Amino acid sequence: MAASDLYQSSERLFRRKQLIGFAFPAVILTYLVYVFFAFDILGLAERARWDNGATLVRDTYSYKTHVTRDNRNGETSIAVEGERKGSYPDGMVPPWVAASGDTVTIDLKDGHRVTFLPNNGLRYEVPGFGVIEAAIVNRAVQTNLGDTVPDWVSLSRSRLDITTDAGRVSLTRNKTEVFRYSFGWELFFYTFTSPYHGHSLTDILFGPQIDPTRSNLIGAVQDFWYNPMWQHGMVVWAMFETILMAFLGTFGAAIIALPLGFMAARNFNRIMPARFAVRRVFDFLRGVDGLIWTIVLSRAFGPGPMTGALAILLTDTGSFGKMFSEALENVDPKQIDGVASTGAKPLQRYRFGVIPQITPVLLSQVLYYLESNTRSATIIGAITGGGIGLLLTQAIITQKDWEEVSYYIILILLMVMLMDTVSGWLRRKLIRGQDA
Amino acid sequence: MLLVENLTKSFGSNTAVDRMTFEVDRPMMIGIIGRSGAGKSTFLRMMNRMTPASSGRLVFEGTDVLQLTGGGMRQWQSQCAMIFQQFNLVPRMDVVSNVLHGTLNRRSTLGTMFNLYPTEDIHKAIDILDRLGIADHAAKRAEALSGGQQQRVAIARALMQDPKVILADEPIASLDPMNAQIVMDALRRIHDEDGRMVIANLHTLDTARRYCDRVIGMRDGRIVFDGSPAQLTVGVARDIYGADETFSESATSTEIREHTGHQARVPA
Amino acid sequence: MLLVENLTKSFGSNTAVDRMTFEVDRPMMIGIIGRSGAGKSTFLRMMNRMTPASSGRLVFEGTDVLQLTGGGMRQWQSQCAMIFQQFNLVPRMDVVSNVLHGTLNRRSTLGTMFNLYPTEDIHKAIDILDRLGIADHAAKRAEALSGGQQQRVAIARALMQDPKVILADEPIASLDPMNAQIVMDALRRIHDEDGRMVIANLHTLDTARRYCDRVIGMRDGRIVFDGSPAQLTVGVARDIYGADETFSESATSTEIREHTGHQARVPA
Amino acid sequence: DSHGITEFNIGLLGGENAQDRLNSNECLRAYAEEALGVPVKLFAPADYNGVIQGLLGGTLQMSWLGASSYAATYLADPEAVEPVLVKINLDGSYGYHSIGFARKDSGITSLDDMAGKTFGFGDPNSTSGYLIPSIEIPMYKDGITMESGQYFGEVKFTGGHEQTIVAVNNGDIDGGVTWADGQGAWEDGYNSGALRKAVDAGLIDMNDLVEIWRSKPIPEGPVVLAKSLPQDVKDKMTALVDGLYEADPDCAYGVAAGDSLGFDPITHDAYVSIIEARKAKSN
Amino acid sequence: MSLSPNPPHDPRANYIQMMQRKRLYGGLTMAIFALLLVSGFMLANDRNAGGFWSGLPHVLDFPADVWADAAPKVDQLPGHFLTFFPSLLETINIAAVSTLIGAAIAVVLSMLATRGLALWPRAIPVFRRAMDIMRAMPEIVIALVLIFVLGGGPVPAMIAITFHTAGALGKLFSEVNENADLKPIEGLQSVGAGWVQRMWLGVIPQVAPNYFSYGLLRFEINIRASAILGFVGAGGIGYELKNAMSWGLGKFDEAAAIFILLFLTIVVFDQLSSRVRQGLIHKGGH
Ligand SMILES: Nc1ncnc2c1ncn2[C@@H]1O[C@H](COP(=O)(O)OP(=O)(O)OP(=O)(O)O)[C@@H](O)[C@H]1O
Ligand SMILES: Nc1ncnc2c1ncn2[C@@H]1O[C@H](COP(=O)(O)OP(=O)(O)OP(=O)(O)O)[C@@H](O)[C@H]1O
Ligand SMILES: [Mg+2]
Ligand SMILES: [Mg+2]
Ligand SMILES: O=P([O-])([O-])[O-]
Repeated sequence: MAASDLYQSSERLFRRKQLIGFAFPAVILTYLVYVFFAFDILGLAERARWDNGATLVRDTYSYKTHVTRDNRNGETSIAVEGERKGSYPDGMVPPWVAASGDTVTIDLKDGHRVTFLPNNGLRYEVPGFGVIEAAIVNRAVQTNLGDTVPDWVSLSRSRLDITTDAGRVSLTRNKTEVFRYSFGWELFFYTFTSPYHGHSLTDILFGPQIDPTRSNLIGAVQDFWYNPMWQHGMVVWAMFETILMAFLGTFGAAIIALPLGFMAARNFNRIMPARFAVRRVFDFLRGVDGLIWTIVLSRAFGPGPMTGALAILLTDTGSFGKMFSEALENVDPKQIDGVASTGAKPLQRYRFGVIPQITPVLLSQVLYYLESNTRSATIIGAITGGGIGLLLTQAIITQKDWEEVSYYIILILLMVMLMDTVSGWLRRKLIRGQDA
Repeated sequence: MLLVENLTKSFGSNTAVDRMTFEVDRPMMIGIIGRSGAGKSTFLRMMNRMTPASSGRLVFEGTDVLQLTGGGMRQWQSQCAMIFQQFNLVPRMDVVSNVLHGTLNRRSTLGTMFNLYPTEDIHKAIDILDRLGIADHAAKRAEALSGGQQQRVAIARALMQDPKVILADEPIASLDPMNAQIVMDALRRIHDEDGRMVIANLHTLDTARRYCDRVIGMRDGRIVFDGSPAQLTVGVARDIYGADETFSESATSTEIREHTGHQARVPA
Repeated sequence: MLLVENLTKSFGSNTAVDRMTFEVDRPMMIGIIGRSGAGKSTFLRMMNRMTPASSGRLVFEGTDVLQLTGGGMRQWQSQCAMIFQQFNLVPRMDVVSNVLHGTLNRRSTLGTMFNLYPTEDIHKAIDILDRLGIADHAAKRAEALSGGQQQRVAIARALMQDPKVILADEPIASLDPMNAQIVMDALRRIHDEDGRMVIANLHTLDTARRYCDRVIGMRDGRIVFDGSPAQLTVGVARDIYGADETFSESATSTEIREHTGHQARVPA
Repeated sequence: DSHGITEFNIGLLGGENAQDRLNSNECLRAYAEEALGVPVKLFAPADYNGVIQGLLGGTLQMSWLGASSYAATYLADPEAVEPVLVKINLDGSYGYHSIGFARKDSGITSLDDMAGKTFGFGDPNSTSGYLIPSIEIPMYKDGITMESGQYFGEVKFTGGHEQTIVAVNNGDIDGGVTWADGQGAWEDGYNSGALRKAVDAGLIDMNDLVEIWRSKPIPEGPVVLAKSLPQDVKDKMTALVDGLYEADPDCAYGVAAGDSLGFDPITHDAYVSIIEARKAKSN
Repeated sequence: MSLSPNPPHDPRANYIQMMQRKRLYGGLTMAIFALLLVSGFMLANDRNAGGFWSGLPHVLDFPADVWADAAPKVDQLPGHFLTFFPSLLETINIAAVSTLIGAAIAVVLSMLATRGLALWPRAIPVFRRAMDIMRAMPEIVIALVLIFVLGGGPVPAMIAITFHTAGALGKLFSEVNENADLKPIEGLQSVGAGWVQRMWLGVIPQVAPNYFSYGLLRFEINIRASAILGFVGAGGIGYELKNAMSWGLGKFDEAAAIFILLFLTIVVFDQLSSRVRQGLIHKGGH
């Protein structure tokens, strides 16, 4: 070939490669642009509520304590997160609250100070701004702000809302409320109702008996387990239920799918229509997602972990059935021949000619699914009413207990990673050391 | 004791074994030779009932084994052990378990499902392994053994069946010359000591000549030679293999002779 | 122009290259010999900066290349082409693309990702392939070529870098004698015609003697010989290889002589 | 005394954190176990439908439903459950309202301004979040329908009361409906209802929102029992819940989700109109 | 003739001993497993509202209800198909975009996490952990949190699935990378090619078929995931299905139509991807 021909053919080659090189990303880019508009990403950026995001993030590492004065009877109550379960018992106040007569002073951080004055009055010293005074006069909110209301204050006839970096204050006819933010997950170990609240671990383990009716260890564990705010006991049960669903579903499916896999494998079932039927059953079980199975089954079995486990079982029977039958179609016929030549009965042929060959493959697939089903069980639990998934989705949907949400997320991550580790360990252990 | 009569096997239009007929009156060691595709394997598989015959009879001690079905057929299989070129063991199971597979036909299905074998069977299996010189490997997985060792495990499994006939389909084709000799010696010894009939497909003439009492040559499914090893001249061999004058036996020899230079040429 | 001074490389407690020192004043073809593990590859990899040196200096035209980092280092790599025993081409890509990889350092990352090479580069690549006699294979995938052809593609890639130095790590060890000769001839021609310095690790003495202007012998990481090919006597070779009297050069020769019987013994 | 039953399962309708729901009703569970002498369990499915399916399948024996959820159960199987009790508000009534609302800064003050805008329902099985507004809003004036792209630009389900409130507050949707008792001050989010909870949680500032529509009173949903239960079980459970407010006000607070005057008897007849409404909305 | 360092004493006793030990361990493992399975089953049964055995005869009640409601309205099915097709498209789009972007992230992550390829070898454990966490995170968690910030619609689902996909594919890709031949990469390194060039020209051509095959499998999984996320408010066909299913009697015809649409989609993509993967594997030769 002449050099000029070579030049030309190479240039052609590169033009083609460049074309492909550009066409491929171009197609993807075009698609992404289409989706960009179909999903209205621009509008999304406008709609996104970053302040919600900030609330969420702040809530995950901090908690707020509500100091509330009922403006009808003048009584003041203090409660963590404003929940009954987090109420300070009578006579107990946090160190940043000082009460004298009708006046209650609340020390928010950084020099912010709120005072509940008599006659439903309110005084808020904002460093660098001044003092805001407000009161309910003639069933309406009156303030000293005049016409220049800063944008961190929301004011109407019946409501005043002040939001600063240090906290939040709101005043209405019915009540005056101050929210003070603090770092951490308060009452994570004990609520105020527990005698162990405020005691250190060494106190509990080595100190004098705190609750006369119970030994320290038992009492401390009990009160932690039944902590009414965090309900650790229920959470642990929920995690256990989730793992249980995954475990029962995965292994139940494996046990059912094994014989069905034989029926769907070309080399073990010569009857084409039967094979076809079994395969379509697998496709159906798999195609109807676990979530839909959950709904279908919840009529017959009601809410609970069994329903979730059965839903996983049905879907995975489909997946395993397909995988097992493929594995079976790849078995080495020599081993079966070898066993068959001794006059072994059909079951014995399967037991010794087939099972030892496919166990490593099957086991590794099943164990791999165990981990992924822990995730599925979390989702399925959110629908059928069981497990950590329900707790999580509910906590998210009510959109206030973000610290619980992060607690659950951390637990779920740990749970899934644990299952991943366990299944990986079992996979290595069993497949190496396992003998038929 | 064995009568093969007009035994035929067709795969579609292709006749793999064509009216094969011969008779054996006492346990002996028979070698079947013939080039690839001649029908050697098909014959053994028909005899072991792994492949159904198209027509003909195969009478062993008065019974037409081709007529057997179900349990009867499996019982015949257990009396007629098979040894394969690729050993066909269960590689992930230990050697003794593989040998014990030889007893499957005699034992209840349920017991064997859980690997429950009588202790005397286990002892017997180990004794057989000992006899074949591989008792030390008893607890290893079959896949951990060399080819020659695996083939001896396969022979042990066959012996475990306590068979009247041992069929061996190119038992040494996957082995190096050293192991080939060990395996063939073992088969011969079994014949000599236990008096079992051995029928072996072989792809090397000298092996057939050296180890067999009778040699059957096949070509295109038909028997073209049937006689003693001594009658197996180079001319006859050329006939069987359809080879021309360039045919030289040594090209396929597996025997370990003094002039080791040939070893490198042994087909793998 | 090249000064290597106390160049040392340790892997843990194992010193692969030990205070290596030599100087080269003009472009020449240098062969490095020594037995396996002597540190030949490690030296070349340090020179090309693929393996970091432990200590010492390696000054080329006034710059200590061991001090270069980032872009400067990559630029040095582009001036100091490397040819590997296993060719190290991208097997699924066509030959011209592989040759054009020699220009990667000069071109923008994005452009190269979309195969945007200047036309003159493409022409130059073809010219180089033509010079090495494999222009006809330009459009084929590298993996479709024979070993010798692949090595010539690797040389073409090196030439495409327009390097001042070509390092070749046992460039002919994977090749049959016929191809080995073609490849060594090509390297020598490049040296002669373009005046590039060539440093080649070689495992055969006669190759070193025949093609190199200077031979460096290494043993256990140290230089134990440095001289002209003529000085490389059998005694010296025995020293380098730590061999005893049974050492015979012809056992490792790759030269194609009349008595072709030796060919079969060329190490693979 | 096992009454011929071996267990008793109570379903808890959504709307609150599952954990809190289980917790608030724990006392009821304990009382029921004591009264019936069989194990009693609480179940808190994620949505209204979970409880409905449980009642229909007979795996749940008792629940406090919404009116529309009761209608759904009744329509699917009239023999499944019977209403026995209803919660009484502090003022003695047993109704509440569906409240339409929007952001104040959107300039929307009534349904008239919602033309072409996005409107949000809650759960399809909610009375106030879907059924009643879907019927009453089209009666507001001629030309309003609840089909996307007709009067409203888009009509969608947010999934629940809380989600509707957040969606309106975020501006995801322009207006939505949720429930409130309609008593007390708007700024507080009324005395009770989903708005109040959101205010209490610090999620919204009522000053940012306006009411744009309000339904006629909606009957509070019934506490239902499985019809198949033995009569004495029904009687015992009815008496238990009926007397809960008197016996243990704290427990009643938890079970009734806030201050109330406890529970009073009610019958199927109170929900006939809701059932008709639901039938009208089916295909 | 044994050359083993510890000469055999009695092969019989040895073997029987080993067999008994193995049988004991095997039996113990099986017993523990069976015990776990049975007790787990009983526990789940106990904590469920309805029992397994009492529920079994009623398994078909729900489908029967759906059938009874939908069968008479079968003529409306084509209309429903048309109505819900845009939602289906949205679901598929979510899956496709998250697979594309997730795979792109996974490619980079996996290379950063593979020995021999990594740009910063010391940071390999960091990237590995990161992928583990991304993979462990169920999509629903991220989606729900994002819905709070971004509002409902496809984007939270897309981000959630992308995140999980990046982790899941990253792990698989890095397994593929481990088997990549390092020689071409060294070759490229020797000419002074940068990291991106080495990866793009040296690694990608080797691993692309395997990447593609795993990517397709993920796409199929992601279609399900995006349908499921619709259940919690992330739009698409799942949202429609949940609404129709929740309403129950009276709208089961819609539920059936949506279900058929979704089911067919899943099956079609499932078959398609397994065909293409088969082809890839056979063509690729490994
Ligand atoms: N299962 C089968 N289906 C179709 N044809 C077959 C089958 N088994 C064997 N054959 C054919 O039957 C003929 C005889 O085959 P057989 O395996 O018996 O030959 P062989 O003598 O054992 O050859 P080799 O030395 O290669 O093992 C061949 O033509 C073969 O192609
Ligand atoms: N990456 C590495 N890590 C640890 N030790 C290494 C490494 N690379 C090389 N070595 C050691 O350094 C010494 C020199 O190796 P090198 O590859 O340079 O020898 P060589 O002369 O090229 O030998 P060969 O002819 O086998 O290629 C050897 O002992 C080798 O084991
Ligand atoms: Mg054969
Ligand atoms: Mg080397
Ligand atoms: O049925 P609701 O309680 O949501 O109105």
